[in-house]
Amino acid sequence: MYDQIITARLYKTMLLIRQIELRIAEIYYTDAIKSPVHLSVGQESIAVGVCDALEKDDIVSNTYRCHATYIAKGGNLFEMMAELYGKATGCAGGKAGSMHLVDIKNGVMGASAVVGTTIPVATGYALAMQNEAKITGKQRVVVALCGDGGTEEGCFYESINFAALRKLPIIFICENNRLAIHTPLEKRWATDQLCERIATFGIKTHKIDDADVFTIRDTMVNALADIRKGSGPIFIECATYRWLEHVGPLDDHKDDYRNTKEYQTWKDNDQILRLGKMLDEKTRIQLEDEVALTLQQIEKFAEESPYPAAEELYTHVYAS
Amino acid sequence: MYDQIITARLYKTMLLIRQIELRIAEIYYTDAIKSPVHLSVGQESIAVGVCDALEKDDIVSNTYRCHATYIAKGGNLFEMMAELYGKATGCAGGKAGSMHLVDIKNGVMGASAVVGTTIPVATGYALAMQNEAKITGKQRVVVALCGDGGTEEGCFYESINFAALRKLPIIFICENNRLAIHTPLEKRWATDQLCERIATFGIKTHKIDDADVFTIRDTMVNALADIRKGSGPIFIECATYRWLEHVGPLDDHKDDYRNTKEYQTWKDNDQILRLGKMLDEKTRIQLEDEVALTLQQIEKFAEESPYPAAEELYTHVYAS
Amino acid sequence: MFTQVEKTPAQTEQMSETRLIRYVDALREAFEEEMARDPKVFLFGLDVDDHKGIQGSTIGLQEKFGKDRVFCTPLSEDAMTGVAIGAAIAGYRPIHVHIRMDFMLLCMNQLVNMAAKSHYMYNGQVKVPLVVRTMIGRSWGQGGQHSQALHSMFMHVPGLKVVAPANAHDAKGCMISAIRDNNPVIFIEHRLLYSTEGYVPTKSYEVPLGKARILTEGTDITIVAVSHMVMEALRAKKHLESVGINAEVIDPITLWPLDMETIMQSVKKTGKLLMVDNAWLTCGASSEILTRAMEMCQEEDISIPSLARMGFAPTTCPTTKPLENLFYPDARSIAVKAYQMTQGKKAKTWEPPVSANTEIDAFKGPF
Amino acid sequence: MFTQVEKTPAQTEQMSETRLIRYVDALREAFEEEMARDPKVFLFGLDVDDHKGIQGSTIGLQEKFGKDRVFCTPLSEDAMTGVAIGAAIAGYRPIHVHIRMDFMLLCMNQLVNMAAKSHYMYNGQVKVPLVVRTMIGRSWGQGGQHSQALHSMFMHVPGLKVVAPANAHDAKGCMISAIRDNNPVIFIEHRLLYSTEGYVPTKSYEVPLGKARILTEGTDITIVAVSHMVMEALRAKKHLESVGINAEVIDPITLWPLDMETIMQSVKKTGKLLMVDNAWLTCGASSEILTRAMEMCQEEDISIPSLARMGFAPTTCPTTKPLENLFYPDARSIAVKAYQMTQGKKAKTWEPPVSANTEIDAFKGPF
Ligand SMILES: Cc1ncc(C[n+]2csc(CCOP(=O)(O)OP(=O)(O)O)c2C)c(N)n1
Ligand SMILES: Cc1ncc(C[n+]2csc(CCOP(=O)(O)OP(=O)(O)O)c2C)c(N)n1
Ligand SMILES: [Mg+2]
Ligand SMILES: [Mg+2]
Repeated sequence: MYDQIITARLYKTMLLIRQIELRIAEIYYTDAIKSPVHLSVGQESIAVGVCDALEKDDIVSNTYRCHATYIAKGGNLFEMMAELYGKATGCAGGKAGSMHLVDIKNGVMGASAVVGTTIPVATGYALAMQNEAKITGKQRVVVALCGDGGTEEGCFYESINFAALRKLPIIFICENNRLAIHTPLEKRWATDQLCERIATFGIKTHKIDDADVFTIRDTMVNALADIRKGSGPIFIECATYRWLEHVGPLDDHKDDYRNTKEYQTWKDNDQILRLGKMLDEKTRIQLEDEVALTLQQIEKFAEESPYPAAEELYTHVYAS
Repeated sequence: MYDQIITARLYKTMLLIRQIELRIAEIYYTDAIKSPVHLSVGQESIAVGVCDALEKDDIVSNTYRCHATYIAKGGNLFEMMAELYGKATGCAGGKAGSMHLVDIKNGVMGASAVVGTTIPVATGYALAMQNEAKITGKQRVVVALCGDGGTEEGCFYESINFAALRKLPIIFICENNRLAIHTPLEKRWATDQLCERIATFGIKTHKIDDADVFTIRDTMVNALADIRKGSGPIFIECATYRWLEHVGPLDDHKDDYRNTKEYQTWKDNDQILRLGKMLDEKTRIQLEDEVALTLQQIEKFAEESPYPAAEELYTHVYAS
Repeated sequence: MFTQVEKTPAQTEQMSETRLIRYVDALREAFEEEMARDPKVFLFGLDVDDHKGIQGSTIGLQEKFGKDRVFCTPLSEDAMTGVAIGAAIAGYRPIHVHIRMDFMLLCMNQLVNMAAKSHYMYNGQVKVPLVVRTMIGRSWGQGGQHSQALHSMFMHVPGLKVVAPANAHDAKGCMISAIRDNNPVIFIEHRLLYSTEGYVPTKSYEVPLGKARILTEGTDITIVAVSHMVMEALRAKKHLESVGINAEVIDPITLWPLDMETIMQSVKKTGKLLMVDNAWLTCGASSEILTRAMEMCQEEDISIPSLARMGFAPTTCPTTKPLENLFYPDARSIAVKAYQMTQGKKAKTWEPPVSANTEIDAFKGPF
Repeated sequence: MFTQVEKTPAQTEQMSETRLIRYVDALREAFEEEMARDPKVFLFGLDVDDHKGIQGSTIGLQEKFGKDRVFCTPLSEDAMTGVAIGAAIAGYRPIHVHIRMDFMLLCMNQLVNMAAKSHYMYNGQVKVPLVVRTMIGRSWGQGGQHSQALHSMFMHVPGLKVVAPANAHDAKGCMISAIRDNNPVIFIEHRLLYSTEGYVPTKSYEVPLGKARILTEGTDITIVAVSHMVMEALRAKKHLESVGINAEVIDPITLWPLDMETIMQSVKKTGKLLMVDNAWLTCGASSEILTRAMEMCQEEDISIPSLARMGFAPTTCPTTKPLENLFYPDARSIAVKAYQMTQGKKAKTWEPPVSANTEIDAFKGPF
């Protein structure tokens, strides 16, 4: 069983993600955030289970649904919120928006709005780390996250083959919510044997069906230990469920393209609720207060920050 | 055991391919053929085993190494030779050359010089045939050939998934000569479990290790029967060996990037030699004479044909 | 909603009755009519059969034509484009959809190496009657990877046709022409045009590919505008009217093949050509049109008119609104440029009034 | 072998000693020197470590720098480009090789959506110091899919640099600059240039990106030529000399950013600009250079010079020699065009003598 310290930490980070995203959903109607937002509400345990096991100088690469992992990896929250507001103080000065959160200092290497395309880039980062480790003696690890849809892109297989061939220090994680926008898995995958397939590349795979944050974290801890010893890549498929619409702030279960019973099952399995119950009330309330305070602070920061000046349009087209 | 008629037919077609290609190699130094030639010498049994099982209105799609399949599928030989010579009477009026032989009437849908790229195109052709069969009641089949290198391109997996998902009437064939130009499989594939991997898409697979032309043909006959009944795609991996250099007319074993012992093993296993021995001498000699005569005729035709007129440069840029 | 034109050229030109409908519905009608007419036409791509139906442009089609003719695909742009090409070679007429033009970068190989070349390379033995629908995104933080307009890349390649209709009438008529065309046609839509309304004939009609349209006649300057920039150019014309300048606005509609004749006739009259592209400038449609204008003048030995161009800023598109606004030409910046061109460099500066709320500000998704 | 220049500008410009070496060897030297200098530089791609070593340009490098820094890959252009980008973001300096420019169509997404945009989109937080080597094929039936020159597609996209050196000196110097540059650089080589020789300094040197080179001075017409067309333009200059016409030949070397200043200085002197691209014309480098020339003249209120362009025929490249020959501009057709531009339309026709055997006819592979 996990000790209270870890449980509290996981709880707090999941809650932080949940609350930040629900707040985003809440203020979205004000048009303060002029950006398509792809919320991870309901999927937090993956980001948190994965990132909690990482060190600060390990790296995650993200899809456009990147708030959760950015937060879990320790991305700067003030800069995140300001970025959503399109402010000069944002992590990308307002140029990137919700779909491309980045914080290199804290190991968030960025995110792409084009499905699948960060997978090879993350693989290349892992290649660099493999070489770097030969000099530093320390094997940093890359985590490449993608959705179930992302695994349908050719570059996914190309990256998997290359990573296995060169035994790269990378963990591929598929957040399988069985949806690509509104299209269910059954209309996109010939079979459900993704892990079996990846195993044929000589890659160790794990399939986690219940989104249990402790299982995810444990799997990561073991995977990281193996990889740091040179095992080569590892693949983890995590089942999960997206509570809200694909993009935007709303619950769209009324749209009737998915099963509300499944929704209820996943809600009952909510890892935030679960861990909340595992904590003593005082700790829980304290964490909730901390989260609430952070929320206020980052929102205030975002609101009060200035928009970028006109000349910023022309900066950073080319690196000097 | 195969009867003499089929054996004779397979022998003749393999010999025809071998002799045409060796003749191409022979005359190459004259510069009559101003085109990169990728010869299939040594690999003939795949093209012939595969195509002999097909009907005329079935379709094959090829790589740039396309002479063998073009011939085996019944492509017009005069137009082939004229195409290599760059003549107006060529199958593409001299515009396509050796790497893009085409003969739609005889079910050769073309070939690409960009590795892997015909695989999805063939898949789309199969989609059309699946729909067509709903009207005609006759299920034509597409055969998509590629090399081992071709399976490394992302579009290979994308096509496999889609074909399996929609149960398309297509046979994917990997001609595995374990080389991409000079690079051995070991430097490109993480593991050798291609068939196992394809099987995870719910596709029936066959691995044929000895290039036995009868085995290949039998496998095809069964596969075709299944597909015509709606089984969905089938995958066949055929081991083989390229006797000559990747591109050009020469034997390059002196270049020392591959194993001469392996070469000898494959030469000993030559299916043309083998089938020749299975035929009575009279039949064999008669077939050889027929092949020799064809060779003379097509070469003469190619030589005597005119080059395309200058205005041909501008024809067929757009279809009317 | 934002109605594009008061008196659409469509209305006068077509003999049949018209109705005011949205761009997106005009497209849907084209699919429905052509699929009913020709059983070889089918439509596929990500999301075409979900309840949102590509902003509504494909809604109801699967119900009507079945799952063989209207279906979604896995996320595999490269192979799916090949699939479309293969089906086209086999005699079908696929319409393949990309909800963002940016995603076409994943299937450039199939489009350029296969679709564009098959007919020529096989010396006419093969045809590729394919329509690739693709949408340019803009506004509400679409950002660098959801806002690109890459038509010049396709114009560059012999064998492809490129069309970018800017109103409901042309959307429907061009789509019908594109479906009937025996070549691969890159059909460029714009997210901000979808809800704009225009007069569309009730009867089926083709808008011929390769023919530009003079949207409003004028005598002082020719403004050629592409895709959504047509709306900005028409608004700019209004601004210019208020200072007595009479602009002729031309929509090339088809970007390749280009109808330079219509453009040059206008330029000969006005002596000035301002090309407003909805794309980056370098090696863009704007450089091509200006170069051809110059070449045609040299050919005919007439003096070269005043030529200028506008388009995206030479940067990646930023998400934040204040910078995004600067990234695009707009009615005011177009009007000012046209004003300078007609009044000469020494004319006093002029600031057109701030435009009313447009479809750009109104847009908040869905994406 | 075909030596490109008798007196290379390289020779006079550089202080150090020079030797006559082949283009391909000049490239190899650049890799060797830069890899020795900077441990972050590595080189990878299909076939880089086989016994032919990308026509010799990578031979010996794996032996010298090991398998971590020089290695081949699976046939996965899309992902391998992503891998290069990722390694670059991580602080390495990858050189990725494609033996045909046509294959870059497989990785347009990574180059345009990722490499070109990362620095901007992340507001400077990320850099992508990446060199993508790519080779234009020509002759001996390469055909439609092995002969494309797609530089304009890359010039179109902000964030990429594009360079296409045409001689050994510039090949080495530009490669060194490209490796040291902190941006993604598309480095365009040409198969027919590999065996041409030029004078190359013994000491390391950079040829700055973004600077054009006047190859031969002249007074009557400015000919700007790209990549292999530089050789044709230099041969055309000889033809023109025989009829008393003195052409100034300029190699832009870097196609983006473009050095229009050098070009315009020449055009102001000669009053005539003939742009000979090694590519299709539509939306090409030729339209961009002509448009900019025109814009700069308008800007400075000087009359617009005579402007013209040549390039690939607007077709797919056919394989058969007689048609392939017509597909490309050559020394004679360039000379004739320049002659017409200088002598006026009414000048009597002139047929330059048939050229001697060139590197084009000599080429028979290896491919
Ligand atoms: C290459 C590409 N194709 C299509 C899209 C449009 N699109 C955006 S998100 C999405 C669904 C992706 O599903 P998945 O990878 O499972 O991620 P999820 O949204 O479920 O987290 C699609 C199709 C895109 N952004 N990029
Ligand atoms: C997309 C692409 N990448 C690289 C090449 C260069 N190339 C030509 S043939 C070849 C090897 C292909 O190997 P394989 O698919 O096994 O076919 P084989 O030549 O063995 O028949 C390569 C890499 C190419 N033509 N296309
Ligand atoms: Mg999903
Ligand atoms: Mg092979």
